[in-house]
Amino acid sequence: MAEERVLMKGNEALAEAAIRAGCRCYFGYPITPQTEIAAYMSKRMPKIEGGVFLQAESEIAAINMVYGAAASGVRAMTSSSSPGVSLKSEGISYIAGCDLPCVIVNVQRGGPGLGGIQPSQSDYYMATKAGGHGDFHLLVFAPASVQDMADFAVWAFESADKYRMPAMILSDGLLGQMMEPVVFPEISSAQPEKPWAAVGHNNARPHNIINSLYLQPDELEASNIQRFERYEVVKREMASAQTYLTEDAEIIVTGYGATSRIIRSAVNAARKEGIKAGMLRPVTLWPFPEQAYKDTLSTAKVYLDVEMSMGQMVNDVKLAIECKRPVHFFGHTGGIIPTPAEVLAQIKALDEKIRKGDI
Amino acid sequence: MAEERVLMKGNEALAEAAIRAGCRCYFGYPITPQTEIAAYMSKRMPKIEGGVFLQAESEIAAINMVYGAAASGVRAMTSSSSPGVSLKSEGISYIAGCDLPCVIVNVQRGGPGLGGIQPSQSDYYMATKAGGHGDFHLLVFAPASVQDMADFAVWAFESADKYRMPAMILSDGLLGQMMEPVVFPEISSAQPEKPWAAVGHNNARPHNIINSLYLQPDELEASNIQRFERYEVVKREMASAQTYLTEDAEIIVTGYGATSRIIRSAVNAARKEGIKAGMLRPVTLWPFPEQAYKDTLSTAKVYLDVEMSMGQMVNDVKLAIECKRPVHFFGHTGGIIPTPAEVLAQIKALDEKIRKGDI
Amino acid sequence: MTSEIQLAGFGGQGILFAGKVLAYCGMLDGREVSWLPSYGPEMRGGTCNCSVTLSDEPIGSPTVYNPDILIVMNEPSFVKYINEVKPGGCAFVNTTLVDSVSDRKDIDIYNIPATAMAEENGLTGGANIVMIGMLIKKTGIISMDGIESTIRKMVPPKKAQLIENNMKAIRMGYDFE
Amino acid sequence: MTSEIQLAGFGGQGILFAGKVLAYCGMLDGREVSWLPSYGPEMRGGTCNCSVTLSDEPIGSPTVYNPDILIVMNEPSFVKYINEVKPGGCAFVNTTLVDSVSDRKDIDIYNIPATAMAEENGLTGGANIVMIGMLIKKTGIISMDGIESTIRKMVPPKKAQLIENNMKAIRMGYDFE
Amino acid sequence: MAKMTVDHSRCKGCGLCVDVCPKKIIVILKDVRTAKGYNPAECSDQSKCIGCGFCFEMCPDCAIRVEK
Amino acid sequence: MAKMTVDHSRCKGCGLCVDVCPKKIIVILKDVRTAKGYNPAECSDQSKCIGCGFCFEMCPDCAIRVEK
Amino acid sequence: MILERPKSLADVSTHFCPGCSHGIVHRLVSEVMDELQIEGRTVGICPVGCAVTSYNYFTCDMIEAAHGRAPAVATGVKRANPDKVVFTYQGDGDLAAIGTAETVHSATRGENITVIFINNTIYGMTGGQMAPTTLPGQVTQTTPYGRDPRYAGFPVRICEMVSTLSGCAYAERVAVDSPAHVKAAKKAIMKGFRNQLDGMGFSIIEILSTCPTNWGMTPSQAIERVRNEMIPYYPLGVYKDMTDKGGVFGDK
Amino acid sequence: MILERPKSLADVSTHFCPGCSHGIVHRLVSEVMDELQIEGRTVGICPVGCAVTSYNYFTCDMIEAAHGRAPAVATGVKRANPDKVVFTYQGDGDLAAIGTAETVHSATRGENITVIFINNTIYGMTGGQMAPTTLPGQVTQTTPYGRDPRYAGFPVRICEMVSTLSGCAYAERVAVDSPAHVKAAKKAIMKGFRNQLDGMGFSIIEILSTCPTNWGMTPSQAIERVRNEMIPYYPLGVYKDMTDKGGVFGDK
Ligand SMILES: Cc1ncc(C[n+]2csc(CCOP(=O)(O)OP(=O)(O)O)c2C)c(N)n1
Ligand SMILES: Cc1ncc(C[n+]2csc(CCOP(=O)(O)OP(=O)(O)O)c2C)c(N)n1
Ligand code: SF4
Ligand code: SF4
Ligand code: SF4
Ligand code: SF4
Ligand code: SF4
Ligand code: SF4
Ligand SMILES: [Mg+2]
Ligand SMILES: [Mg+2]
Repeated sequence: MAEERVLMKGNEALAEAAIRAGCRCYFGYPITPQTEIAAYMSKRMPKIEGGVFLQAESEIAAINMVYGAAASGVRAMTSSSSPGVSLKSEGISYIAGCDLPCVIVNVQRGGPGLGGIQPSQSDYYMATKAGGHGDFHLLVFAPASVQDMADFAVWAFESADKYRMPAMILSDGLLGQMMEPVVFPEISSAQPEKPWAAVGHNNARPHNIINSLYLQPDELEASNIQRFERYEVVKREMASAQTYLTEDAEIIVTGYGATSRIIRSAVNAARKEGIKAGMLRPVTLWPFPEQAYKDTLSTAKVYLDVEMSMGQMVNDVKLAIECKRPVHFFGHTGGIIPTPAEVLAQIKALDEKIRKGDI
Repeated sequence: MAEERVLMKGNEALAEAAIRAGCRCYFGYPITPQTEIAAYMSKRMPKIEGGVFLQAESEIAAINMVYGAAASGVRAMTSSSSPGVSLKSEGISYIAGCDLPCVIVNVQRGGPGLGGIQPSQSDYYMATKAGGHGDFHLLVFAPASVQDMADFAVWAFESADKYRMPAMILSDGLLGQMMEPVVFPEISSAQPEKPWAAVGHNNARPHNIINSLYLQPDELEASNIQRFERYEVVKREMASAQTYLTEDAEIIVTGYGATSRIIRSAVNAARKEGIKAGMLRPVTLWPFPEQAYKDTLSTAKVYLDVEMSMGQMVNDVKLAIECKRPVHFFGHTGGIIPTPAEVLAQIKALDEKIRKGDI
Repeated sequence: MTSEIQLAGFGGQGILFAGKVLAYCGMLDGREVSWLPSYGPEMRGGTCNCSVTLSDEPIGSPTVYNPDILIVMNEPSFVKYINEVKPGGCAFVNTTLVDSVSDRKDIDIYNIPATAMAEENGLTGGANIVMIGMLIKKTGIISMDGIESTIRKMVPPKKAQLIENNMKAIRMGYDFE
Repeated sequence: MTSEIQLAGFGGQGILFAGKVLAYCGMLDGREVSWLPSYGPEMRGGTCNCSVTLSDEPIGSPTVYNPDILIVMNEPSFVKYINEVKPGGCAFVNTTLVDSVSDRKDIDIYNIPATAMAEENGLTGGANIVMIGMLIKKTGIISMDGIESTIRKMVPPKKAQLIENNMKAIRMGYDFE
Repeated sequence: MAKMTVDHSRCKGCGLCVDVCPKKIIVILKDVRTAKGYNPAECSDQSKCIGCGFCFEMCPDCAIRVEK
Repeated sequence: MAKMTVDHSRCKGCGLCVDVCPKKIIVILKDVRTAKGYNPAECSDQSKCIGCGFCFEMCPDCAIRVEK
Repeated sequence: MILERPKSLADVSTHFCPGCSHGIVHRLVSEVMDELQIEGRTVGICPVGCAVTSYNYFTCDMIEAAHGRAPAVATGVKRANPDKVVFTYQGDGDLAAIGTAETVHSATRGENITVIFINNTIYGMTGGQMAPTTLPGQVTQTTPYGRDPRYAGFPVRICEMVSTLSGCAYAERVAVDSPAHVKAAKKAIMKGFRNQLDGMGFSIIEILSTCPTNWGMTPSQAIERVRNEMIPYYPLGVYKDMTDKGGVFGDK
Repeated sequence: MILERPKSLADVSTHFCPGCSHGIVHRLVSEVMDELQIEGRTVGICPVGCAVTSYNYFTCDMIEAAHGRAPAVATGVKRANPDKVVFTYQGDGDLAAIGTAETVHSATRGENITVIFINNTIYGMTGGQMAPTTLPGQVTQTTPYGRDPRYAGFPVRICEMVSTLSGCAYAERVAVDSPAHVKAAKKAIMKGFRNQLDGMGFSIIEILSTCPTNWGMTPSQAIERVRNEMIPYYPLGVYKDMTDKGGVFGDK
């Protein structure tokens, strides 16, 4: 079958790809700028064998419906934007504590509080450090194009099942709202068996229990340790980054998601001016691609981290390179998207410093 | 007035001190191991002029009641434990986004999910990095004794008002449940005026608006930048740490809250064996007392971070010392409290390495 | 080659649709394209704009700051964007709803009373497409053939009348002056 | 000097209260004290224990792992804790509800049928305090004077009968054997 | 004598006043465009206005003033 | 002939069976202590049991078996 | 007699769409504040929804609440300041979906506040998704084939539901589809505020409203829909009135 | 005839306090599963509350839900697996406080599930705080002077409230204070499960229960309290029954 390019919004491409990846239950609650995902699902799911679309009464209900569907072994998804994702924290912690696979989409908008509805990347901490109370992690994928929105939906479902972890797609209003041509991936992989699912034992096996309660501290600790051992495997197998012109780069500009597009434009412009700039874009935010950062140390003199936030990923960059080089930060918040020109100016200033020997 | 020592649970001491600090509204929802706070408030508040105790229908309602009371200029507090604090995330983000002062207590228990009800420190990330969506911070205080529970309640209210920030007291089940003698602090400071409060303008001023919505990105960004400028002041003025035998310490053992008590016992034991160990206890977790860590670099060869978690503060320790020394981690989760003996064993192993020149 | 296009006007004038037509057409031409709308709360009455980029290489930032081509359909948008156009670029102005004029000499300004033309020809709401027609004529960044197949793909076949109307609007703009 | 005390028994036997009496008494003596209960969901029937430390210096870990003094009021707690007592320490055992015996020679074991004694004397639920009485006699870590003022402070004056009963229980334990 | 006036800076031309006027004296001015781009309403014949206030009650933008 | 038996390993001595037995033949054994520390119930006179099952219905621990 | 803008309605233009009922209700609430002379001691709580920026329109002190939490925020304000007048202004998504628990519990607590509830059978602000009150068969962005109760559930009737709660002093459903109904709506709102001044307990006024934009209708058509489709499903009237019994605490 | 443990009740001892009604209701639910032969295709949802570890007692597949969210979790399971039987088992804090929105909305959606609701007027597991259903005057840890509705609100009557919702097929309030009432409770539970098998919509059985521990009563006294104080405030009976109308969707 010839691959067909279709022009779609990121939100819609993600929804369509999720369905192709075998997502059979979508539970959500409207919030800008991700509502197209729900709208798309409401059109498509009723036409699909076993497909469920349900607009929940709240984000909390939605995540707990996902919990139920995932506990019964079905590929399930919810999506929201920043304030709505805050509300899901408890549910996310439960899902992680029960080792359930599912996909949670955060199409980020400006915060804190009600904030605004324009693109933002200020939920990095919430996604990578504290999706809720307790020790746990989410798989966090950061798409940078409409094509990624589609591809990562599939990737997220597959990895979630593989590692029995909730996966988050950390997008933003820019990627959700923009249209680009997208080619839908061929879905090859069959879904894995889920013998642990609570879906009725048919008198054929002992009853399954989905639970995160361990009143005995040693049992709770054991479950945490087991989970973190699994995380070590995930770190080895999943950490992913994209590099662009980094081979000889003195200035590594780093940023994820939509921001990486702006960085790429700026790096191109810098190269035109003879500045050795390169881009390092983390594709998975958890696990954070530390090795990819370390690999750039051989040429890098300085790092520039660009985010649509007050600076959240910047500490992970420092840790990845073990504070061996200065890491500068440049960001915008509130829905203002950094321009390639602004980033270029930052790069030039750093280049100047390098030339002057100040770095 | 002679200072009187009274024997109280940490939870109760905190509640009593909050009342003395002028807390007039308490809104909460029961959850172990912090319910004594609510129980205490339910007894005392009705006896106090203007005192309000209300058991809310949920943690979400409780934090939003606090939001309302704080918006109207009253000192208000809520308390909960880990899962309940997850549910408050959205509300906390709103309170931060509106620059409202209030106090939020998290008497941490084991997670993730329903987890367990024994002491834990696995909400460090949630407290210090992502109390909710968006860019913001909470003042985070880490008591280590029943006396601290009382003192920090006062400190939290006063600093919250001073900086117009929500303050969190990050405690745990051990501190909440244990009894120790406590001397209640003299409350001197009058409460500051709150001309911004929404409490009726009496036709005497333009109407006040408490709000975190800014549909224009530049306005939202301006409000964020303003807030982060304030945060810089807070960092300078508030960062606080306690050191114990660090002057000549080669091994700095660091940990906050209840864990610091265990560390102190272990450090004492280590000193008895001639090992140059010292303790660095961050008292404020945000702002993180980076300078206190830097100050130890002159003697320190290695750091040992001890937490009742899988390791959350450890990265802040690395960043504080700019990765200039190895930072080891030792932790327990799920309600298991590290013993002084275990910590001592870790210290001895590090000392051994130092002696052997491996560090 | 990369063309950065900005479209702007009132909500309800079909700004987003016009942008989508351009992007779709570019895609069918095998090019890289991106389309980025302004978005806001639902309430009516505000302005609306949309960035479209057509390029032969991967597109970085999808936001258009300094368009090669500007399409403005109302007064506020004209005021806001006319000075952002790249020197050497061009602007298409819906003179029915734009009163101001620009004294920029470094860009080509094409005036067309698109709203009036559409209304007079029973194509209410078709002014956006009229302007696309003129853009095709003046810039050639997309072709008449391309636009026809685009519209046939974008509009469901059962709405044949709509296809006809759109093509009529295109031709009106193409043939203007 | 530091005394680490562990108290254990069934929920409902007053373990936490007995621990609180010790801590309170230590505090009135001007010492550093800490009291740490086991806690769990409300449901009845489980075991219950409590760590109390009395010290002349600041108390680090409030959890008692190897007590100097153990008070055990039921069989499961005896089995669980008897071997944790520090060599040279002592254990007070409520023999009404403990059948096992220990062969440890490195600690002093004091047996007392506290539950039976309390019940026989119309002090149902007072076995915990009976055991405190014996502890005072055998260890002297708190004084009879101290305990009396402690109980007078802890029990509200209007419950005079309760004060009396508690003191009676203390003396019963103190005078045992 | 009653008098009904429309503040054009507020009127959004929704027409609800037109619908409810018992005297059918309110019209939408097709040729006028307000700053916000709407065609505003106006009383076409003040002399017929009975000051019933129906238009005022229904106006979502409080653009109408009725004197009686 | 009806027969009521109590599984002492489950009985928590709540006494609800005692209250509802129409024949008043269930007693709490004050001298017996179960492994969990409770005084269990027992039928003091099987011959009077009419197998009504009231005790069974009320037992929160499903410790009772009634045969009829 | 002069009919004109009330003083408590700020002298600014609203962002509401042409013909949207929010504007009418804003005027009514402002008139009531004027007539009761309470603007200076009133605190209003905005929802998240099209009325989110009502803080720009009401001239009393205002607080913007998180989505659905307005009654909890109002509770916080009122408990801390029992002498102040506190009202919430909420849409059907806000009050009857995400805020259900806050609505039910402020009602059952007999919280002495006034709730203005705009039922327009849709999520206006986010572009027309199904609301809890969306009518069966109604097409919305998330019920593209019409709301089928079998999958999307039945509409919630809020007045009927909260009337079962002991703390609810007053629940009335009104509409703003005609001058007469608008006047009745004002009377109900007035009563809701008076109840609060008299310490009666929780008062809620549900107002059947239009959303021409997301209904895809002209303002006139939207008014017709309120009359012909909404009122039959959501009968107007007083669902509960404890005011002559002295309110829910029965001692006034 | 032999009366003995049902098969679907695991052969383990519960952690419930002596005399706690949770145990009785566990038996009833298990008997119903046995009699309908549905254990193998049933998924039960535990609450957070004293029944949190019910997953150890019911032998069907079980899921432990977050506090109050059991109906949402049940919805997820049921929508994904419409052929399975799904029930929730919830306390009054869980269902009527924090879970209010989930309760109301699963009911109004006509979610085809069965809800077992233990009303014991208290938060049992956390040590006896006020529940939404705590009676006026009742002393609890957080109403130390007795619940005063003026400050702590009025009790919520759940059956009365959810009966107003169109998706609610069946709501009955029962008690387990006497053998006769226990039998009636079982009949109600049976009907609640049968309704689900018949696709009737949302069924809820509210069971007036004891918590001797936190009421500070002996088991016998607690039973008396159910009879003398709770039943008068929470009248027993069927509050809604749509089963002869073919359920809430009216086509069965
Ligand atoms: C927690 C959260 N969830 C969702 C949203 C997105 N949101 C904004 S307004 C709205 C619904 C508004 O509908 P309604 O309450 O009916 O008010 P209307 O706009 O119709 O007046 C939603 C879901 C949000 N801002 N916050
Ligand atoms: C989010 C959250 N809030 C609070 C709690 C603490 N909690 C555990 S059980 C419970 C109440 C239980 O009461 P109820 O639902 O009436 O059940 P019962 O124990 O009486 O059977 C609460 C508040 C929790 N675990 N999670
Ligand atoms: S006051 Fe009455 S008659 Fe006069 S214009 Fe208005 S609606 Fe018409
Ligand atoms: S009702 Fe008001 S806004 Fe609408 S047309 Fe009339 S005057 Fe204008
Ligand atoms: S079956 Fe009836 S008569 Fe027999 S013991 Fe039980 S209650 Fe008594
Ligand atoms: S009812 Fe059951 S648990 Fe209670 S005493 Fe009787 S047999 Fe024992
Ligand atoms: S979207 Fe609907 S509810 Fe919102 S302002 Fe417009 S018409 Fe009113
Ligand atoms: S605390 Fe109450 S509800 Fe919980 S098991 Fe004990 S008696 Fe039952
Ligand atoms: Mg609405
Ligand atoms: Mg309960």
